[in-house]
Order: sequence, then C-alpha cells, then structure tokens
Amino acid sequence: MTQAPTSEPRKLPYILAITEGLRQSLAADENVFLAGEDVAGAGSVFGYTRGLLAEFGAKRVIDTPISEEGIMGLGVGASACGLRPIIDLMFMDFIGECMDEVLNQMAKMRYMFGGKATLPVTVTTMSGAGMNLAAQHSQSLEAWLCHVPGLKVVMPSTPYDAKGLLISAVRDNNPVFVVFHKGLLGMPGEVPEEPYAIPLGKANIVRPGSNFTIIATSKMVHEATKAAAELAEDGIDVEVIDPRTVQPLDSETIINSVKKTHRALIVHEAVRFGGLGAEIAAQIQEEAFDFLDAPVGRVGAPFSPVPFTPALEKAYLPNADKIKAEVKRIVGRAG
Amino acid sequence: MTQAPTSEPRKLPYILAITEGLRQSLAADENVFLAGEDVAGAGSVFGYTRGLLAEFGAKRVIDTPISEEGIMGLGVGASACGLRPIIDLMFMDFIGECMDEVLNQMAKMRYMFGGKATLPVTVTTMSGAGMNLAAQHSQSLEAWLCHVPGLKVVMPSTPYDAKGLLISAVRDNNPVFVVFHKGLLGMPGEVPEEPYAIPLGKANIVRPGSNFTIIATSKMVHEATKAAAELAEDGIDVEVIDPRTVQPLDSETIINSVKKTHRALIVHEAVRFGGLGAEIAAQIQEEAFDFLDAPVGRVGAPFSPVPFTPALEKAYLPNADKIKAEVKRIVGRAG
Amino acid sequence: MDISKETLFDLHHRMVRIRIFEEEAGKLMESAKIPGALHLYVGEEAVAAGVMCNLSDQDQITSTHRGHGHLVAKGGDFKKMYAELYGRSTGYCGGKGGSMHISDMDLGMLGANGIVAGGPPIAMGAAFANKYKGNGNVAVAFFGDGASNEGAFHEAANMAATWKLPLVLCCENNGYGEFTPQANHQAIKDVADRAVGYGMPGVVCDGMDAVAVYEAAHEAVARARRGEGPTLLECKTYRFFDHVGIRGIGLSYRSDDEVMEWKKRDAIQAIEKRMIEVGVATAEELAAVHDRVKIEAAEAIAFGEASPWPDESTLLKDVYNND
Amino acid sequence: MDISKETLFDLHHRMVRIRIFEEEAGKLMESAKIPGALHLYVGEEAVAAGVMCNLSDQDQITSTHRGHGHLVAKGGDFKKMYAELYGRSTGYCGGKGGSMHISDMDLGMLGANGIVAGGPPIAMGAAFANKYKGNGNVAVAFFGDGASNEGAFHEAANMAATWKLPLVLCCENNGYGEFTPQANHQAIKDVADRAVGYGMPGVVCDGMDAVAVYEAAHEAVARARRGEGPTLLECKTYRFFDHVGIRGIGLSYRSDDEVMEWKKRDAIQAIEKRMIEVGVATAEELAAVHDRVKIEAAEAIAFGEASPWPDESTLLKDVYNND
Ligand SMILES: Cc1ncc(C[n+]2csc(CCOP(=O)(O)OP(=O)(O)O)c2C)c(N)n1
Ligand SMILES: Cc1ncc(C[n+]2csc(CCOP(=O)(O)OP(=O)(O)O)c2C)c(N)n1
Ligand SMILES: [Mg+2]
Ligand SMILES: [Mg+2]
Repeated sequence: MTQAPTSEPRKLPYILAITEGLRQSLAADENVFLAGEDVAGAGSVFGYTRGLLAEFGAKRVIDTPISEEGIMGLGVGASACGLRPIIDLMFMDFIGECMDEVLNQMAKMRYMFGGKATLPVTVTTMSGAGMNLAAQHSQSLEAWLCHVPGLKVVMPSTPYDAKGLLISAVRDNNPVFVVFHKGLLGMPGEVPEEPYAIPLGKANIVRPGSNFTIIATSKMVHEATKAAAELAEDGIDVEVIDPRTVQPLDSETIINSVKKTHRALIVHEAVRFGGLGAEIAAQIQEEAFDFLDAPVGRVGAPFSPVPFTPALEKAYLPNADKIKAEVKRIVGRAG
Repeated sequence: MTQAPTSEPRKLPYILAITEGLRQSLAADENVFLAGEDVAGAGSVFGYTRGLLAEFGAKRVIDTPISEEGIMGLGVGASACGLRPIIDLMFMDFIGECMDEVLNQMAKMRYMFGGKATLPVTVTTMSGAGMNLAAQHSQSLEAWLCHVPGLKVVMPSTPYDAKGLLISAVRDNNPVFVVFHKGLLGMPGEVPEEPYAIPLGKANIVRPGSNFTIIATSKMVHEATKAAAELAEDGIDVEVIDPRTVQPLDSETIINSVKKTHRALIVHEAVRFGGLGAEIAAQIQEEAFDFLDAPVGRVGAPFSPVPFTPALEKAYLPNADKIKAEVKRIVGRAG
Repeated sequence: MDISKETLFDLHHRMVRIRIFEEEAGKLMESAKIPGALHLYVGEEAVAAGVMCNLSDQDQITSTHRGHGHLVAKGGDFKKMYAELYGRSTGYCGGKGGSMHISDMDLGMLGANGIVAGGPPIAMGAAFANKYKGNGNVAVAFFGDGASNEGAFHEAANMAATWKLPLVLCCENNGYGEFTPQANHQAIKDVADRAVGYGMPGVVCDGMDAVAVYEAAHEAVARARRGEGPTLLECKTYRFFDHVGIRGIGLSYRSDDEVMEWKKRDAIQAIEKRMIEVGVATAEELAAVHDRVKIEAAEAIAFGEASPWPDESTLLKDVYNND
Repeated sequence: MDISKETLFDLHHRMVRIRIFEEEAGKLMESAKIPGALHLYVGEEAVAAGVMCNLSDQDQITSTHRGHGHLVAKGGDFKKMYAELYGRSTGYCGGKGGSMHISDMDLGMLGANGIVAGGPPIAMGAAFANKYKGNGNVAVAFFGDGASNEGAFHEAANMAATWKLPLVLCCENNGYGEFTPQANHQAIKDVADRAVGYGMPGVVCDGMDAVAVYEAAHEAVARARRGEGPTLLECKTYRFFDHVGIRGIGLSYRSDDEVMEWKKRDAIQAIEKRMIEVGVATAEELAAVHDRVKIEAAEAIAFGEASPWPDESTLLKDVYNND
C-alpha cells in the first residue's frame, strides 16, 4: 500500500497570485479583457501580466496608448455595453489623469440613469511607497475612492487575497478598484490553484486577540502583525483586522472587535490627515463609544509628499515600531 | 453743530463680495491675473467676475479654452515663474479633469524641488447642491484636497469670509483652493469696502455656546446656526464653529470648544463617508477623549450621487432639521 | 447620393420632433415648471437627424449637456423625456438624471453628459465593445467645438484611430463654447483639421443641411462598419438660443445680425422647401407632421406633469447593482 | 544656416556631458549605489544639446522622466545632480526629488517629471508668464512620442497656439513609449502632424544630428521670441538603453539590429566626424573634451557619495512656503 504524498499547500508570490487571478478571470468569461499601458507585450512594468498575451491573444490582452482618461473611458464604455473590462492603471499616482472618468462617469452612470446601466469594470492599480520612487510613484490614495458612492475598493494584503479579491472584483457587477502594493509583489503565501472568490465587504481577522484591536490595510497588515507578535510579549493581546474591502467597509467586524478589546488603532500607509483611518476612527467612537477605554489611535504617513531619499522615506513610512509605540501609548494612557 | 450720519455698515451679497475680493486682488498686484472658462467676456457663469475684464483688460482677465488640465497647468507654470494666478475652475465637480495637475504638480512641486519653487496660485471653484443640477454639478469634494499635503483649502460661508479669505489666498505663497458654494451667492452680509485679509488656518466661532459644539462648513454653517437657535429653546446652548480654512485645520479652536461643551457634531454637505467630518471626529476623540460625554456625531450627505429631482435632492441634503435631530439624539443618549 | 423620399421624411420628422420638444421644454424651464437648467438644441437639428438616420437602435451614441436633440433623434419617447425633465418617477432615469443625464440604454443612447467631452471616451469604449463582439455596430460621439479642446477628446480619438474602432466623432461646431467664440478658444477654423493628427479622415459638412449631414455621416458610418476605423465629422451649425434657456437675441457675446443670418438657413425650413420643390411633399403634409408632433409633445408634457415624484425611499437605490 | 565653430564645440560639449553623466549614473544604478530607478538619455543627446544651445538661463524648460540630459544640457551642475541621485542633502532638491524630479529653478529648468506629459501644461504656463511680463523669454517643453497621446499635451498645445505663447513643444520621438512601439500607440508616423490641428507649424528634424536640431530649434525659438507663437518640433531619435537602466540589446520588444542601425548614427560620433572633416577640431581636442568631462563626473560622483544624508528633521520642511 502506498501512502499518498502529503500535498504541501501551494505557495505563490503576490505577483503571481495576481497573474493567476487575471488568467482565471480571462479564462472564465470571454467578455473579460485586460487593457492598460504595457500590460500585453511587456507583461506590465511590474510583471504581473506576463504570459497573458501569449495565452489569450491580442484581442483580449491589450497595450494601450499612454492615455489614462481614455483607458478609463474604455472601461466605462465597454462595460456599459456588456463587456467586463479589467483596466490596469499602472501606478495609483496616475489616477488624477482619469479622475473625472472615475468620479463622474464610472461611479455615477448607473445612478444617474436610474439603475438602467450596469458597469462590471475592474480597475487594477499599484499603490505604496518604500522603493525610493519619490512623490509621484509612491502614493496611497484609496481615501479618495472610498469617498465616491458607486465605487468598490479592495486592498489585498496577501497573495491569497490578491487572487481571491481580484476574481471577486471581476465577477462583481460594479466598478471595483483593486489596489495592490508594490512592496508586496515578492511576498509568498498559500494560494489554491482553483479559482476562488473572497466576498467583497468582508473583513479578515488576521490575528485574533483580546485586549487591543488594530485595523490595518495593505502592506501595513504585516507591520501590524509584526507589532502584535512583539506586543504579545508585553502582555498586549492584539487582534489584527484587515478590512480587505475598504469600500464597502465591514464596519460590523471592526466594531465588534473593539467592543471586545476596548482599544483600537488604525494603520495605513496613506497620509494620516483625511485618510481612511479617520473614517474608521469616527465610526468606532460612534458605534462603540461606551466600550472604549482610550481614544482610537491612527498611524499613517505624515503631512508631506513622499520624499525620494531613503534617509527620509524611511522616516516617512509607518512601520511596526511606530505601531508598537502608538499601541503602548494608548494602553499606557492614564484612564 | 451737525452730527455725522451714522454710517450703516455696507452690505453685499456673497457674489459681489467675491467680485470685490478679486478686483482688489487684481488692483493690488500687477502679477495677479485671473483665468478660467468664461470669466472674462461673460463674467463667469455665476456672474462673480463681471466687470473685471472692463476694468483690468484682456491681459489680466482671460477666457480660456475648455481645458481644465491645461488651465491648472497654466496656474502651476505661471506661478512657478513669478506670477500670482487666480485660476477659476467653474464647478468643483470638474476637478477630476485636472486632478493630476493639482495632486502631482501644484501640491508637490515645492517639496520635490527641495523648497526651491514657490507657487502662489489661487484656485477658485464652486461646490454644492440644492439647485437641481444633478450628480455632476453639485458635489463638495474638499475632502480630496484636504488629504493632499501642499495644498491649502478655504470654504467661505459668508460674504465677509468670501472676500477676506480670497484676498488671503491670493496673498499666500502657496496653492490655495477657495471653495465657494453656489447656494450662497445671493446671501447678503456686511463687507468692509477696503481690502482685508482673514488669516488662513483660523476658525471662526460663529456662535458661542456652552454645552454643545457644532463644527460646520460652507452653507452648512447657516443650517447649523439655524438649528442652534432652535435648540436654544430646548436649553441646548450650541457653539457653532466655522473652520473657514479646512486645510490647515484649526484643530485647537475645535478641541478647546469640545473640552468646554463635552459634545460635538460635525456637519458638511459632502458625502459623510470619508468626508472631512471623519477627520475632525477622529481628532476630537483623540485630543478630547476624557472630556467627551457622548460620541462625536457627523451629519453629511448619504452614500449616493446627488440626485437631480427635487423630490430626492431635498432628502439627500443635510439641513437644520437633520442637525437638530442629531444633536438631540446625542444629548439624549444614555450616558 | 440619391436621397429617397422616405429618408427625407425621416430626416424631417426627426428634426421637427427635436424642434418642438425643445421649444416646449424651454417654455417649461422659463416658467419654472421644470427644475434645473436646460441646454437646448434648437438650430442644430440637422446634425442629430442627419447622423441618426444612419443608425439602428443597436448602434450607440454618447451625447452632451445639449442632449435632448440626440435622444429625440435616436427615437426617444417624449413621455419618458418630459417626465425626466420634470424629475418624476416615470422619467427615463426615474428622475435621478434630469436633462443632463437623460439616456436610454435600449436605444443605445449612453447618456447626455454634464462633463464637456465626457462622451468621446465612453463612445470609444462602446466602439471597442462592438469590434470585440464583431456585431457590426457603430458608436457615435457627439461633442462641441469647445469640447474638442479637452484632453478626453484627444485621447479617445487617438485610441480609436490606433485600433481602427467603429466610431464616428461628430463635432457639432456651433461657433461657441458657452459664451466664448471659437476664435478665442482655438487657433483653427475647422475642428476637422485635427483628424490628420490621429490618422483618420476629417470631413467638414454643412450642419444646417440635414441631407448633407446624412450623406457625410452615411460614409463615416459605412467606413466604421467596414472596419476601416473612425472619422472626425465636423458639422458647422449654430444654436438659435442662448447657451442655457430660450433667449436667442440681445445677447452680449454675439450679434443679432449673426443670429439672423444663421436663422435664414434654418434646417427645417430648408428641407421643407426642398421637399416641396422636388415634389415629394406638399406644404400640407409637412404641416401635418408639425401638428402631430405638437400633439405628441402636449400629451407627453401632460404625462410628465401628472406623473408622481419618486419616493424618498429610492434615494439610495441604483448606487450599486446588487445582482 | 552657418554653424560657427563655437556652436559646434558647444553642441559637442553638451552632448559629451550628457553621455558621460548618464553612463556613469547608469553604472551607479546597476551597482545599487544609488536608489530608485533611472531613465537614461543616452542616444538622444543631440536633441537636448541642439535645443538648449538656443536658450539662455532665463528661458525655461520642462523635462520628462528622462530628465538628466535636459538638465545637463541646460548647464546643470554635475555635483548637485549626482548628489541628488544619491539622495543627499547637497543635491539639487536636497534629496527629496531624486532622478524624476531633478530641477534647477535658477537655470529655468522646471523639473524632470514623473508624470508623462506633465511638462507641457507647466511650460505653457511659463510661456504665459514670459508673454505677460514681456521679458522675451521662451519656454520649451520636452516630451516623448508616448506623451503626445496624453490629454495634457493636447490642452497645452491648443492653449499655447490660441494665445500665441512663446513656447516650443519639442517631441523626442524615440519610437517607443516604454515597451510599446509607436505604431501600437498612434496611427501616425509624425507627431508633428498634430501641429496643424492646433494651428501651429509642425517641423520634423533628425534628432540624431545635433546641428539639424540646433537649426530647427533656432527657428522655432526665434519664432516664439518674435511673438508668433508656438511650434511643434519633432526630433526623430532613439534611446540606446532600455526604458530603465543601461541594458540596450537583447530586449524583447525591439531587435538588436534596430539598435545597431541607430547606433551607427550616434550623434556624438557624427558631430566629431563632421568637426574633424570641416577642420574645426582635431581628434585630440575632442578626446580632451571627453577626458575633462570624465574628470568632472568622477569628482562629482565622489562629492555625491561623500555628501551627508538629509536630516530626518527636514522631512516636513518644504511642504509649504511659510513666508
Ligand atoms: C469638464 C467641463 N468643463 C466645463 C463645463 C461647463 N460647460 C458646460 S457647456 C460648456 C460649453 C461647451 O461648449 P461646446 O463643446 O462647444 O458645446 P455647445 O455648448 O456649444 O453645444 C461648458 C464650458 C462642463 N460642463 N464640463
Ligand atoms: C501619467 C503617466 N502614465 C504612465 C506613466 C508610466 N510611464 C513612464 S515613462 C512611460 C513611457 C513614456 O513614453 P514617451 O513619452 O515616448 O517617453 P520615452 O520614455 O520614450 O522617453 C510611461 C508609460 C507615467 N509615468 N505617467
Ligand atoms: Mg459649441
Ligand atoms: Mg518615446
């Protein structure tokens, strides 16, 4: 009798999880196509569309001119006419070039038309700092998108989420932004081979904990988890929640956690002022006021553009140490 | 002996206060010019630039093509080269057309260049709903601007503020957005004839009060004041604060008020989720946690585009009644 | 090109429907019966009619802030249109869109648009979908002389040309962007001159002559259907009314003489004269068309005015598709 | 046009400075001595040199992501440049900008730009300021073939033409936007064809010939100074390296043969050949230029590498002007 080999769960880096999500989305539905600057021949500047042109052909994997407003319009028009476009916006920093298309067309067409239009369009884009790419190639602008009714926004923090959220985004019948982080591309993680969908609007409790809640997004999930592990040694048992979908936000999971832990901190890489953390903090104190033993804290980038030089970029970015310090400050606060 | 006639303080509608602020700014400095779509010959679609072409000539009051990105670039390039442009963006809703210019050039040039560039550019624009102009001509998007380091943002709620903040904006050596509200254009108020500047970054305590703080912006200042007057009859003595400048925000005045009143509500016309109210609520609970007797509330627009029909637009907009109800809910809340 | 009697009647009917729809809508706006602001199409009817006579319900168009004429010409239902202007639940958009977002997805009318040059990128996307599906349909983007200065137009034109999409870029050059004359917003006379910069044909036609527009659009649409790519079709036209509302003369930014000159070339009068001269219609037949449309309009206005307001409970409906 | 000996030497010197600056910078990037990504200008030197020889320090330029060459040609200081690439406090931007935002306001160099077509609107604004002040200065916007598809280019071009601004729109057509060949991003061969759509002259010149660029730019700049408005000047050129970094051959999106063909037309070799042939320079004199520049570069690199990092306390400085 031979024993079946214990099959190790398959691991993929984030970048290939994206590729697989794209590939399976393209394979699942002929109406899905992928368009963006250098996504076909070059496989995207980040490499996550490599191989897709060869597999699906030039009809479905399309290099576009450098015309972000046009590309976003392509997504609007083609999705309103029955296709399911995946539009790649190379860097999230470039969103200003197509923000009208996003704000006034993509997000509003359905509502303005009284529900008569459906726009199943997915936008993939790359956020985040940490690679010395300076002020115009390092931003995290999800707060803008979350403020716009009509859009959905997801921020995958792991290879598993990257694939599963992407597949959900493409299947969803609304405009969905999938905001990746360039600092995660090389990160490995378990990724099932078959297609799977992570429900939009459901947070993930990355680490259960009993006396502190950290809500962190994207790359900051890992900084938060690292901080949590270290804080455990100090007897602070941190629950780490990754909203995964930031619009619609799974407020319920967050509020329930804080009701249990009585203290909370929100962490994101975006500029702190006016970032998503403000909304989450506001909601927590609205919904769990009587449960709070301390003010809800926020860790985010300071109020400046992202500096180029590593000397300053390092100081600019939130990280596990800053999170730990902030948690300790909150916990240590005189009641 | 004849008695000097008691000179009545002069009143002007908001629209003419804008005009006067523009006129005096143009008169004060030859390097100031005004450019925008239909600001010259037609005096702007709202009428607030009427007469300026005749007074200052076509060199300084300029009709532009319909090219928002180009116009904003004009403001960036001309200000970087020593002029003091006032760029008129007809409706704030159109900001998506030039958001890259705002986000990546105007806001960041100084920082990216290590402080070597100075951009004394003012952008005037019109926000707000209530005139059945539908989803693309009614928005309040100041939260986007406030999230961008490098920009300043003011929101005049009265004729006095419209002129004084505009003059300050033009004198300031940074990019400043002056966000008007179309629903206030006809509103009269006292406006001194001579030029005056309202310091940027200083809130205005519109109505002093002792046991509740409302922070309201733009047109909502008046709804809040109305609500406050009515609430006084119920024994709730509301302090109404108009930040006037929303970036940089005068947090100190707000926090001090809440420390005194122990309860707070933020009111703006923008979509509630991710609006400026989130930031203010987050700051209040961070800075005045121990003083709060109830969670900080927020009144803003619900999560939808602005509907055209009066039947729905009325339901959509925040107003004095909704503010009153929310204040009462907060005050009546079981401790 | 031989123009059939049917086509002449078709062009005429579409133009008369636009004219009467707009004149009545303008009155309703001026008397504050309908809320918001209207940008009326009167004077430019030949363009919408001439183009739309070449399209089926499956062909898509994108429109502008001056959008009623396009929807009427595409076969829009007066009842749903007036009801929408009134902001009623029976309107095309259930009252949520109004004049500037009026649309009929079933007729391939992808919306009026409050954003100048909002249409071309969307029409380009629609044309892309047509090519992708190989369904033989064509998309037409209407836009103004003023809109041709927006980057959105440029990007859409270039993409359509690069990919040889079945698109017609139809510029309604009425000589003004709001109150700014063309000479103050661009240094060219013919917007069609921009075509060469994209590698597509640029055609200028008389936008006050429905037959001329019909013929020029016929070729542009046929070219698109043949898979040969987009055309920039410029129609020289004029709006008889102000940018907003119905006042036409006594305006500061244009002379009454100019208006009068253009009015002499009224496209409806012109086609009627022609139809009578070539003997395909009598004055009575043509008058009857007007009369029928007036009744259509009167009934539709009554319908709109009598229709219920949308219920407050629908405020948050239609933000997302929850299927 | 007669080219003086001084001009030939000037063109040559600027080109050699670019070439050496870039080759050294590329090596520093490849060996991870400097952080971030570099878009190098090698191969395109004739464009920057040819244009800049017509400009004074008061004339402004806007640059691109491929910006070192423009700054070098405008007279950029190697020390401050390398220090900036190193991210040091002594750099042009105190380390805050890096390669993609390198700039020198005193030389009228309004910045490299990380946004494709970020330059034209800003240069248009600078040109506006020149005209407003009547100072006789000219602004030049450099941008690529790929950038010509951005709406920002379109809007800036139209505004400059409408207002007859002293602007030169200099398209560096190197045949690719990143890895996408021109034929896949636009249906035209000459970006200069777009000029007619704005009502300005469009000129094509050989971007591998510094003298040809110099002459074409001379006329465009003179025209701008005369108050006759902008010119779209297209220079056909080629980048010898990859989009990022220094690898030039063995790339999937272009053939090595293509690279080799273009390298035969190396602008520095070409001008040296010419200078020797017409007898204005000896091979030794020219070699000495290279040698001097190599020393300049070596010293500057040493300076950059030895320079201090900016202090953390400066992180929030320079966001606002507090005067
Ligand atoms: C992006 C944007 N900018 C400005 C406006 C304001 N606006 C509405 S209509 C219009 C003029 C449009 O001119 P044109 O394209 O020639 O169309 P026409 O009104 O002449 O039909 C302007 C500037 C707008 N709606 N959208
Ligand atoms: C708005 C924007 N879109 C996309 C990019 C990414 N990007 C950087 S360089 C480049 C190619 C530019 O091509 P071209 O203008 O021809 O200049 P070249 O690199 O050939 O010099 C692209 C797409 C960007 N930086 N900015
Ligand atoms: Mg027009
Ligand atoms: Mg190129």
